[in-house]
Amino acid sequence: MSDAPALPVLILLGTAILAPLVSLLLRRSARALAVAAVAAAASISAVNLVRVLGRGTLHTHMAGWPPPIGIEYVLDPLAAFVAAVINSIVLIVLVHARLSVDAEIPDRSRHVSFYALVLLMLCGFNGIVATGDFFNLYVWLEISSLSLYGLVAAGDRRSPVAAFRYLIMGTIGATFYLLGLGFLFVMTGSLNMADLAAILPHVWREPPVVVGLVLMVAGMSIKMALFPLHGWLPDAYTTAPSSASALIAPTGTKVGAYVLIRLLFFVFGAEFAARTLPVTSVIGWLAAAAVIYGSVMAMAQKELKRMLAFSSVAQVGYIGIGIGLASPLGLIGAVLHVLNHACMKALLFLVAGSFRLKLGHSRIDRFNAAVRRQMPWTTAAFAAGALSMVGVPPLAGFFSKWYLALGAVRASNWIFLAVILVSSLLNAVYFFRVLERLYMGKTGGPGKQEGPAGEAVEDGPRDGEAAASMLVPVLLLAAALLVIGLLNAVVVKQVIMKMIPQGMM
Amino acid sequence: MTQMTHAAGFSSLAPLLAVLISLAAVPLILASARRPNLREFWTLAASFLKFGLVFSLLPHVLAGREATVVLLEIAPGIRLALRADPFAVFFALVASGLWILTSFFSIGYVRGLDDKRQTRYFASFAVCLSATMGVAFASNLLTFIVFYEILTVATYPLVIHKETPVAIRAGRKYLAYTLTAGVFLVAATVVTYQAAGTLDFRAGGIPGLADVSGGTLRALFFLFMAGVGVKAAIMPLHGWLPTAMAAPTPVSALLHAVAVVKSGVFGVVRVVGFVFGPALMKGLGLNGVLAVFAAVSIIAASLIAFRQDNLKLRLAYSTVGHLSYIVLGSALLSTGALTGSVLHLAFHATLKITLFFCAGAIYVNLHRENISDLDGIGRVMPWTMGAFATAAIGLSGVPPLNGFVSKWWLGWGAVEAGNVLPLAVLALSGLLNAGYLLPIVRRAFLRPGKGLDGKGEASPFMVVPLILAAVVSLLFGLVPNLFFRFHDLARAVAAAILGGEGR
Amino acid sequence: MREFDSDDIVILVSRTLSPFIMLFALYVVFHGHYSPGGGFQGGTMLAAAVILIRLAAGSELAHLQFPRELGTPLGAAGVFIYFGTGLATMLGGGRFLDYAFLPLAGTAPALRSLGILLVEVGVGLAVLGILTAIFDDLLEGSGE
Amino acid sequence: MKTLDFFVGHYAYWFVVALLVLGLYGMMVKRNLVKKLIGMTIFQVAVIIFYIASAVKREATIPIADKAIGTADASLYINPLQHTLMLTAIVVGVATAGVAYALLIIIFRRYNTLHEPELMEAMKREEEEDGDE
Repeated sequence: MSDAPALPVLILLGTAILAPLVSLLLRRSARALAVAAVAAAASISAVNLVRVLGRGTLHTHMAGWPPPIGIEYVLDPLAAFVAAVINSIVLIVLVHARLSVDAEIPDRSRHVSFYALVLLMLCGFNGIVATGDFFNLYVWLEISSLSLYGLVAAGDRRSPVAAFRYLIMGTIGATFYLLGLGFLFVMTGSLNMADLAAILPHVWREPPVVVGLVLMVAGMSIKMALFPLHGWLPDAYTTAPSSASALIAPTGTKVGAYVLIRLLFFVFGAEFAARTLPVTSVIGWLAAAAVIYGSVMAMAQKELKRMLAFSSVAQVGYIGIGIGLASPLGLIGAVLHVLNHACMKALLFLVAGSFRLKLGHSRIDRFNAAVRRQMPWTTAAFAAGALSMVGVPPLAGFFSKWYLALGAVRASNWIFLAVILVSSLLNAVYFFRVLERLYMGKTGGPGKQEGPAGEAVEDGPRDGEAAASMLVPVLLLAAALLVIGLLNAVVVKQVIMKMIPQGMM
Repeated sequence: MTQMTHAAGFSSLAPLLAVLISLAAVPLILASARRPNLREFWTLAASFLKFGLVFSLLPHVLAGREATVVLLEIAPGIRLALRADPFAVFFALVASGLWILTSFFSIGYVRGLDDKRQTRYFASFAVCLSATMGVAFASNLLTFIVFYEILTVATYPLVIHKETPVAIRAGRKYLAYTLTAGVFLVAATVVTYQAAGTLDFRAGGIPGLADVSGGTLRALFFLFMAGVGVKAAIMPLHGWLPTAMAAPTPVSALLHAVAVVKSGVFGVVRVVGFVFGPALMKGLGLNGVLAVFAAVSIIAASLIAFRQDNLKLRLAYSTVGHLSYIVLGSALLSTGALTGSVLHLAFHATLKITLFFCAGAIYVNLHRENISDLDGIGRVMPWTMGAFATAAIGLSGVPPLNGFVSKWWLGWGAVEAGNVLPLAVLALSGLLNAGYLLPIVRRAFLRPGKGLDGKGEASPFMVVPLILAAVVSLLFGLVPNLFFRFHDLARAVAAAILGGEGR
Repeated sequence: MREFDSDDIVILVSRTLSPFIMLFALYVVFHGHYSPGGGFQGGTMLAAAVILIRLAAGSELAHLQFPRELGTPLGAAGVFIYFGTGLATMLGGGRFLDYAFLPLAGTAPALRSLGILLVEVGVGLAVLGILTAIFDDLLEGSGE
Repeated sequence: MKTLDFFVGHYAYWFVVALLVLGLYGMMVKRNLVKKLIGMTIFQVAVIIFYIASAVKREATIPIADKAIGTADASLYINPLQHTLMLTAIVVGVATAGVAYALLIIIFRRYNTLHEPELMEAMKREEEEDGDE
């Protein structure tokens, strides 16, 4: 299939458009459509990943126009990997989403648009990952962002305000990116990534190029919520519907990170980004700050989703540190952490969703042993995810830290090493705080009260373990953490090693 | 899930099985939560099987053949691998052997208190043992870390078993100490990997480290010590151990006298002998530093032990002291000292477990924890207190008990190393040991007791194991090489560390 | 809504204007592929024509001309025409939107011209539908 | 003199810079959400103008094939690419604005204010209600 790289995008886009039309005829079809489309996209991107690893980078020229005139879609190992991760995670989350969405978005007529937005968001992500053209990337970026705003706004009473903040910040980011791209375009006359990579070395000491790079990096840092530009994230993740935050948290920031990696290491090249103009080291230090700040803030939170949101800020920091190291080991750590964190955060947010559905709240101070007795498996999965976040081997979380630590030592950057290691202690503090409550919290009242305002948790079974459709994805992810942890060498050697660009060695 | 390499025939799988067997028992234990007898049967079956497997490795190591299992590659260039060298087998034998006794004892204990959470208790116990085996057999630092961390996490439920506020606080403290230690260990490992390019333990030290600057190596060594020293309870890193006595007595007995703390000192010896190696240690004068820390811990811990009225706390501090014996021995780096420290790893285990068993029996039977309440219990619980007395004498290092043997070698090693100070330390601490343990015996037998009418011995489930433990201690005192050739193993380890491989 | 005083003159003027605007809009749409103009601009004009009536005559009347329920589906349909064209070319064996492969009779240039025309029409409908929908949604419920 | 040329010659860019600053100011400083939104739109428009300005050529006409000029010399037409790009950017901007206004309407219906301090106040009150419910 010559269009393979673009295929997931097209499928998702088509379904997103079809969903409203179809659901005019048969109600309730939206979710089925969405799951089917995402499943298709996930399987295609998996196949693509295999093909890319086997046969090398895939290209397709939109409408048959060759680049640099036409828009080119490129799947190199990095893109294929990220696409595969995002699509499969979203698939898992969508399976879990049904009950939670029914409960948290009482107005059934809005479900159609919810699922359509999910499809659009994922379509945008796939576009960002697959495209070989920077302006096209901007368009996809905005498509995904707009649907993200919509998804966030579908949450509880306060969500629209969070969504609006997110929108303002996100637009600033995107516009910065566009402005920077303008500078590059003026200097090089091209928007195609490969083309730019070829032209830039001749002009990259020109001030406009430098300004352009800085602006683009700043813009994407906002999108990936790199400290101190993370302001929009906690409120957005907290107030969004649980399944929406479980969709956004693992994927959204990762895409931003992907664009940064693409821009810095594949277009400008590590040589330039790290030595000539030390953008990466700035990113690295901000990320280190993010790790500490996020973890510390997470300790202070009383609400599970909010805690997870701040821990996301910290986890993005890990990826940032990997980028900041600008070395193969750093890249390995960053990319592996994209995978690990996607699994962990999806798992944790899904559990938070199950709690919200079952208990009507996800407030840490209200957890107690009754919760565990009521839903032992879900809680066990949460424990697995927490341990992985803390970085207990052989769970996945340990190994991304392992590679990052190796990279930090090789760069003999002891502060990064300290940050990476200390942060896992901080994680331990705030996760064991929750686990302690879940396993030994004195069972005062029953484990369930009515939920916060704006949530109708009445419908859906209230007692007993979560329904299979919510339990299976959670357990699946928990198992994935162990498997990835044990087989991370395979991932690293078979996949990530292949995506280390020339000139980084 | 993994590709095995059948390097040395069947026996190469034995270490892996030894690790997995108790792990395999966990689901069975959980499944049979409703039927206690079946559940305990699984535990016992697992413990016996495990012991058998480890024992089957003994002849190989004595013949100088080291069984190895290479599991999957856990990170590029680093394999998750198990290797049954003499030291590993030695430690594994001690741990798995004493697990059998502890299992019996635990049954008596938890049933005696008809505890609510027995299933979780036995399950976590099994996991801990698996992790301990893993620590013992780990053939490189990363594997070591993996099991070390698992051990940390798996012990947590046991520490907070009672779920009282005290226990929960103890659990927090325990995690705070051990997780931090784990972080230091990871840091040290990362640095080592960068410096040496390999993480495989190598008797006599990892060669690649030789050409690293002294400063880095010193820093590295302290990172390592911070990592393994916590579980080894070297002062000032011992704080968690007394607090962790909030755990049920069998847990204190096996984990805080054998498995956990011993995997700490095991780690110390591994680092000293198999990562740095004698040459580097002496070259950088690190062994001196270590020895000082150890000596201070020995004396200080013994002194503190005097002030404890709670029996378990006193035993805990005595454990701190005796762990430092082993550290001291490894720091002296002479044949005798190493032999002594390795032997002490086993012999202190048998003695201390006896004492903890006694404490447990007393607690279950009379619900007494404080030494001041123990007057006259020797009359109602003669067997128990007899065992207690035996072990107490042994810990003070009096012949013919095994405590004497290891201590003798330690002292001899000190002389070998041409250093008399350790000798003095050992002698003094011997006196102190006698000083804080024997009075308990005197109270028990010579003082008149109150409110003991109609009380008898604890259930045989508990008494038999503790008597067995005492007897074993005595036998080893008479014939150190009995059954397990502990003595030869220890010599082999010492020779390996000091003289490179073999010999 | 805010109570609406409809002014006869305004209604008259806008009623007369609206069809011409639409006509010109269609012209723009259909010229998109070889002169200034195209779906976006034309669609916007169409929407302007519709919204003009809404402003002049108020929602109740205006919805006789263009019911608000039509907005979103029309938009989706428009995008789908665009998307369907692309799909058709793929079915025709080409790349997405590679008009030369439209499964119709005709030379490649003719097909290209036809394809882009289809796309322009789709885009035009989409813009019309969506802009009107946005206008309606923003207006809806203000006041009451 | 030269500096004057520099300033005058790049007037379009100074204009862009001014707009950018204006937009950022609006987004950051203004307390009213609608004003923030207006600032955002100005910000986007500034970038659009920047692109368009970069497309201009001296003595060049709009990029539509003209028989009289012919297509031999591209320098006689201004660069069409920026215009097409910005067409897309405009659409994106419109969509963003649409979503933003929709959000604002929801917010206004729920809290009856778009003034940020009051909004914070109202939300804080809700927070507390949730807290002790």
